[in-house]
Amino acid sequence: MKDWRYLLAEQRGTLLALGIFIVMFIIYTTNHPAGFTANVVQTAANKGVLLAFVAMAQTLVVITAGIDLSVGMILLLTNCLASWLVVGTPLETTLGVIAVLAAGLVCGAINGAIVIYGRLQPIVATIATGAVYYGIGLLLRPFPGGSVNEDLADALTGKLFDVIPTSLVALLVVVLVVWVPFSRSEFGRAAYAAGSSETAAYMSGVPIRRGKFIAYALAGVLASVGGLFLTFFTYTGEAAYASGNSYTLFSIAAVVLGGVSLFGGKGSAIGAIFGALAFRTIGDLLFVFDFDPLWQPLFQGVILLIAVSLGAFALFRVRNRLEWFL
Amino acid sequence: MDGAVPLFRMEGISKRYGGVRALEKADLEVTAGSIHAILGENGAGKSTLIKTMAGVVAPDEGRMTLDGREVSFASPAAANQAGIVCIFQELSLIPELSVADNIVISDPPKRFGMIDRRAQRQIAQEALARAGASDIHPRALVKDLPLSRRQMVEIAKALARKPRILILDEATSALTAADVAKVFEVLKRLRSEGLALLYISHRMNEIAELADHCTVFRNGRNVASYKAGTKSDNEVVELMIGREYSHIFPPKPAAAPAATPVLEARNLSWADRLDNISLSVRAGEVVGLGGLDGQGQRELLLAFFGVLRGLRGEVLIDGKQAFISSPKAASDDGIGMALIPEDRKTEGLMLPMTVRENLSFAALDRLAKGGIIDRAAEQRLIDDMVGLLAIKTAGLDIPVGALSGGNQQKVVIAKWLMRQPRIILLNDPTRGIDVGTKQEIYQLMRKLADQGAAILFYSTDYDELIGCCDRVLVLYDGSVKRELVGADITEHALIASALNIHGEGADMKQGAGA
Amino acid sequence: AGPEVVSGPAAQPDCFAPWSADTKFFKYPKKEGPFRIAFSNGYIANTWRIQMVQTAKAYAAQPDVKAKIKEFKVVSTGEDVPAQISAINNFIDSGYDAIVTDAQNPTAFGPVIKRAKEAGIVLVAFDNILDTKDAINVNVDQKGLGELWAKWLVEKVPNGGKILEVRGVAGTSVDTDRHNGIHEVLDASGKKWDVTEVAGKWDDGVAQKVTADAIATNGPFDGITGQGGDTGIVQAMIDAKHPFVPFGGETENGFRKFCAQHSADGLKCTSAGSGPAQVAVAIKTAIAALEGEVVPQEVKLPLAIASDPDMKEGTDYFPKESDNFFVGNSFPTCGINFSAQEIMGQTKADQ
Amino acid sequence: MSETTLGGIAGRMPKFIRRADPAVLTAFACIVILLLLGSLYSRSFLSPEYLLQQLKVASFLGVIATGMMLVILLGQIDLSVPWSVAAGAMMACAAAAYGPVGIALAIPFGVLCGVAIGIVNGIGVAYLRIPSMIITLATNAVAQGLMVVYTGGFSPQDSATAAMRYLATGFTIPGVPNAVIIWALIGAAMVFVLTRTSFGRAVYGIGNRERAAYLSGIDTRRIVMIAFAVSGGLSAFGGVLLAGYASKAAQSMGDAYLLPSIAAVVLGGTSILGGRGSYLGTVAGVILITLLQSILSVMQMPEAGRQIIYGVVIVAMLLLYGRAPASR
Ligand SMILES: Nc1ncnc2c1ncn2[C@@H]1O[C@H](COP(=O)(O)OP(=O)(O)OP(=O)(O)O)[C@@H](O)[C@H]1O
Ligand SMILES: Nc1ncnc2c1ncn2[C@@H]1O[C@H](COP(=O)(O)OP(=O)(O)OP(=O)(O)O)[C@@H](O)[C@H]1O
Ligand SMILES: O[C@@H]1[C@@H](O)[C@H](O)OC[C@H]1O
Ligand SMILES: [Mg+2]
Ligand SMILES: [Mg+2]
Repeated sequence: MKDWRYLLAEQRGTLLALGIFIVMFIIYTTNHPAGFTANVVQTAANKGVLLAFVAMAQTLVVITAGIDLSVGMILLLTNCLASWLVVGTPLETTLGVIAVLAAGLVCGAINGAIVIYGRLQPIVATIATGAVYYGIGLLLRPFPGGSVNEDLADALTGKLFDVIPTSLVALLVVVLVVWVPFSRSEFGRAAYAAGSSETAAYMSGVPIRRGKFIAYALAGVLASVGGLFLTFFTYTGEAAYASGNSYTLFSIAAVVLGGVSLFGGKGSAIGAIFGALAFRTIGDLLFVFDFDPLWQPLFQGVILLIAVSLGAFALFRVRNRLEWFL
Repeated sequence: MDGAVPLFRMEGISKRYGGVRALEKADLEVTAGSIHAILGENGAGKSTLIKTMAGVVAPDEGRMTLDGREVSFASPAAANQAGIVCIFQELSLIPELSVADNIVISDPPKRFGMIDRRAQRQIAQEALARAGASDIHPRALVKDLPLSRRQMVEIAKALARKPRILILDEATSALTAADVAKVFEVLKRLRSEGLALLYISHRMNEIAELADHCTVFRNGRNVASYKAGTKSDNEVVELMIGREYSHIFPPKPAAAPAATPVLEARNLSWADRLDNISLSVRAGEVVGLGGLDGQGQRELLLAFFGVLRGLRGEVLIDGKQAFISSPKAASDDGIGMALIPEDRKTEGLMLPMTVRENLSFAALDRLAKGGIIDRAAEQRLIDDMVGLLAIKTAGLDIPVGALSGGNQQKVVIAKWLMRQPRIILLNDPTRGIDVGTKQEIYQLMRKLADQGAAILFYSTDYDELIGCCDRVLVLYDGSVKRELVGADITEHALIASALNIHGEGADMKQGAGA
Repeated sequence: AGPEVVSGPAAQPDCFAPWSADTKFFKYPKKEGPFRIAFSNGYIANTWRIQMVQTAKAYAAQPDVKAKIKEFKVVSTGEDVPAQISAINNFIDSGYDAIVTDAQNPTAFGPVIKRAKEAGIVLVAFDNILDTKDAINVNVDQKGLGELWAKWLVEKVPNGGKILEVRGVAGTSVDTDRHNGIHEVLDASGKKWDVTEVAGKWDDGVAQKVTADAIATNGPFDGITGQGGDTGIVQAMIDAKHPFVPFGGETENGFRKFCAQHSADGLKCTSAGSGPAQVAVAIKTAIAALEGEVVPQEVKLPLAIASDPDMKEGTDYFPKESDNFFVGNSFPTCGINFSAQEIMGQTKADQ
Repeated sequence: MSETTLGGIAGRMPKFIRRADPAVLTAFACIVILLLLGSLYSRSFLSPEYLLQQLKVASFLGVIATGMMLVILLGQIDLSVPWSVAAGAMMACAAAAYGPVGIALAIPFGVLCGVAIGIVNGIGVAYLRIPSMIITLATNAVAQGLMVVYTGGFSPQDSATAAMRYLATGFTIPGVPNAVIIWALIGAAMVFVLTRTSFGRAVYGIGNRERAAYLSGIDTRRIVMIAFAVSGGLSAFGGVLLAGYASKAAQSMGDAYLLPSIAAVVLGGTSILGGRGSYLGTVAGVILITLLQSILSVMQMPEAGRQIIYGVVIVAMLLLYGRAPASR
């Protein structure tokens, strides 16, 4: 029958996010003094990719109908760790990268274990673990500093063939290596199933716990990829509390803009990536429009408010009021 | 039992939930190649029994053997592995996933460690075909399907697991006659293929048609086990409810009252689901809504109750045009409407809240002065209702979710009666409810009508429509195709008009669902 | 395309004072004005920063400065370091002549500094400065500030004793520098000090709360030093009926009001800090550099100090004004003489 | 069907068993343990001055958490707390600049600003069906923007009025800080609303199953809207008290209240999914969080260690009593 219709329906959230992003990005680049140049794209990409990783991490957890309020802190912690470990010879650097990813994995796994086996509500559990991760980050970097293998950092934040931002390529690789296999695996499906209806999934013999656990653990890994990129981008580690919190909150905004349902079971990390890029472009718009600096926070707030309200227009098409309630 | 070795045996199984004894030393034997029906009133322990079999519930005591070897299942997955597959009473489909995803959910086909979506679709299509539901698109999301289609998906899903023992716990409660027929064919075929089937239903005619062997449960024990056909319906019912049973439907009054209609619709249309519906219900009248499931009956009730937007046509209350924009407006004093919704668990009740809180929930505005609840008045009214409906509960301050289905349904009805509604809309109120409770509900309906209520009653059960209604309107594709009055309400007439045979094409296929 | 390293002194030696004897001096190739100057701020939602941004605008609007500036663009990016890095990158790509920044992180801007240097753009950091020798830094001496407060306590509490140290935001260099300054001086004094440290986060409410806790459990104290939120600290002392003791703190007007009011009761204060008007010095430095003048790589600003008994109503504190602004807002040696009221009030009149 | 029918059975179970929530009891037990542990470090942890001081400081969080709890009971969340608090404080102080009338109306005006933020949240959640987690995030950003513009453009007065100071730090009853009395009053009102009014019932009903509540003739959107407005108002009122306490308003004063208010509500046994929880639990949660923060601060634990212990203790306490029931 009309397969493409089903396909379209499945991808609607992602496509909407893509649409919002493209419109915003066009507005941005056409008004940018330097125009649509490789440099401008690279700058935007480096900044956007960071949030995209964190948003992907958040997506995995949100799909299970959970939420991870510690992603930002895992980002900070792994950033601090990377600023110690990702240095030296190529071999040392490689080991360092592995160690950082492993740390992210451990953080995510702890979250997962507490939520799944400890049966705690994810919001508070991750508020608490977030404090712990931040504390460890602060132990590692009481004040900003450290360094990173600059060759690797430059390579990953630079441009491929002088045009394509390497960070975007890295993002693509992570999507292919982490997201695609996960979402198509039995465990990924279990994560979706658990998020959509945990009882039904349990009754159907779905490996819910493992699915959810893997989602949380991979979220930790993705956040640590974000932490690595933060290090590549800044050459340092810093345990900046406010910044960790804002990454967490931004990741939620990105996920929602990306069409991932906070109620679980629905959405894709690809959507969340575009959500993240769109969200970042809101900030960029400040640059091209001449706003009084005092008005800038308000402008950003209002754009965010409008963006999150966009989805509400679908509401006017709802003819059966019961559909308001899920 | 025919001397055959039982495939599966349960002995002395007990399960308690707090103070409730769901199962008390229950026994059961299941043989390959036969259909075993389990009967019992609501809360008798049927679901608990099969949940134990299926690894959902851990029994407190007792043993289970499969092929003579003792087994215990840590999870539904483990039971599946052993070949026991269950279609649960509460559907176990995942709403946000596609039909195909759902069908293969427990053991998806894989390629390179990832789910092979092509193979999955293949499997799904085959399973749907076997279940007689090839009209369902494997890519459709389950949440977009109506309840009857979901039950078909559930059956397909069970078949895809290639079970040795297949359990159906009220798996047909929302199905239309046509679907039931298809499912029965499938079940009979499975029996001939050597499967053991366990079948739970409150519909006696289904059991009569299908079962080889029957076991009756009461209060968590199996009270009788007999070969199908060896007991009369009345005997079975008496076994179930533990008392004598007769006259399931109350007598109807001789003549319909001739007052002006309390509720009237003129040319009501909505989206593509309701098409020019006109009807009227008078005080003292029970008007039935018939037809195949999904022909707009539910939408019609929701339309009256102020839930639907963009309604065209007129709704009149006491002959005056009314604009009802919300359930609140519908239930306000001037109109006095009540709706017993389709799904008591998500629409009728707040399961974790207490019986008390649920009972008074729809009448808070009446029980409160200046927003403060008059607790004495609340208690009085609740006592009245609990008495009137004979609600069986361990107390008013336990969660309503701990009541059995029938009693939950009574709570839903009671909570609306607390407002003394003049117009009562009932959306299939007896689904999955045992005969004893059904009878009480029928009597209540008639009593309310006699006291002057106007009742609009949708049911998927033709017997009910015949037994309870003064008139029946048969809906087809969103419009009223036929009105049956008094003695004209026969099973034949209902089915014929439900399939729209009187009008045009005689061999209408029932495929409106997907 | 970086600057030439030359020998001092700087063009306006009173204002552009080198940090230390071995501070290098820069001479950038002279450019023709008027200039396009960009300002990248990070966080904006506190009074200090708002006062700072207003000062920047007011300074850029002064006729003599305005004549030299073709465009003055300000972007505040919030707490997120990468966003600020990107903003500066964008400024670089858009060809601004000079970029002034209050940086969210001292060590994160390495790549940006490199790019700015290659593009021949003058980069000036102030307040939260950059950890580099390749851009210009303008700042007060944070460690010196800690030393100043500690010296005050050593002097006023001559026999040593119990000190409450209310610190700032953990992990920032400002907090660390000030803390180190305090402890070096205390240790060097040879007296016995028992220091209770709490984190006040430069916020009155937080500082007040932790002070109240500390007084209840570890008090009373013989002296107090606070990095910020000092109004709250004094308030907590009053609420707990803690005796007034010598205090080394920041330049909040509210704090100074308390100091003046309770000086006779023993609240002997020294008040010094980093004025938001450093932004004006930073812009001034950027313009000087663009005009080819010699400037030090690190500019050390004088602390705006007011100590008991010399706090003067109307210059050092303003009883009728808000508690919430930082009084030290002028740098006379640089010809920058905005008063905080002027800055915050001026725009009020404009609206 | 024939046995125990009928309703009068309600009275049979002793009331205290039905009412006493194990989570609340454990939370209070944890408070006692914390105090005992603290007293090992310093005797003053058990002194009346210290305890009153803690209660006073707790009352700010208590007022804010009251609003948060209402919203959480609905199954929603309010992330606009930080700038609702700041806006309440700043606007109350700002109003005081406008003569005696301004001074008189300062507190209600501040609270009203919070209510306004709450109403925007409420419209978003109830009428536009935007998930609360995201709409409140957005209004928080907008409120922040407005405050920055206002401060920079108008340099509003930011010192607290005498009335605000009196509410936060004065004494009407000797020995009991006014802030504590205010919290007690607000708490009592909340308990009354939740248990005795139709509004309270509706809140629990919506939190459990909004669809069923709607079909029961509840104007669910109005209730949700009111709950958010109340939450905004209480946040702002918390800000007013804080400003009174610190005698001035500041931009960032609300930042420190978002996560603790959520944690306090949940530590008190309220389900983050809505529909379940008692106010007494929130009281316990608020005191727990306040004490924990205070003890860690006084022990001069470096920030890093403090964060780690804070997190670990919260997880540990929740594992002790905040676990969801096992699935079978
Ligand atoms: N999870 C549970 N918690 C508390 N009580 C339960 C639970 N499950 C079942 N019960 C109780 O156990 C008893 C048996 O329930 P069960 O579901 O087995 O009945 P049933 O025969 O399937 O009824 P129905 O025909 O209504 O489906 C009932 O009294 C029910 O209230
Ligand atoms: N998780 C649970 N917690 C508490 N009670 C439960 C739970 N699960 C099931 N029950 C109760 O167990 C009983 C049996 O449930 P089940 O859904 O099988 O039958 P039912 O309630 O009679 O429904 P129906 O009338 O649709 O057959 C019901 O009283 C149900 O509310
Ligand atoms: O220098 C600090 C400034 O960066 C911050 O914004 O406010 C407090 C100041 O001490
Ligand atoms: Mg059952
Ligand atoms: Mg049932």
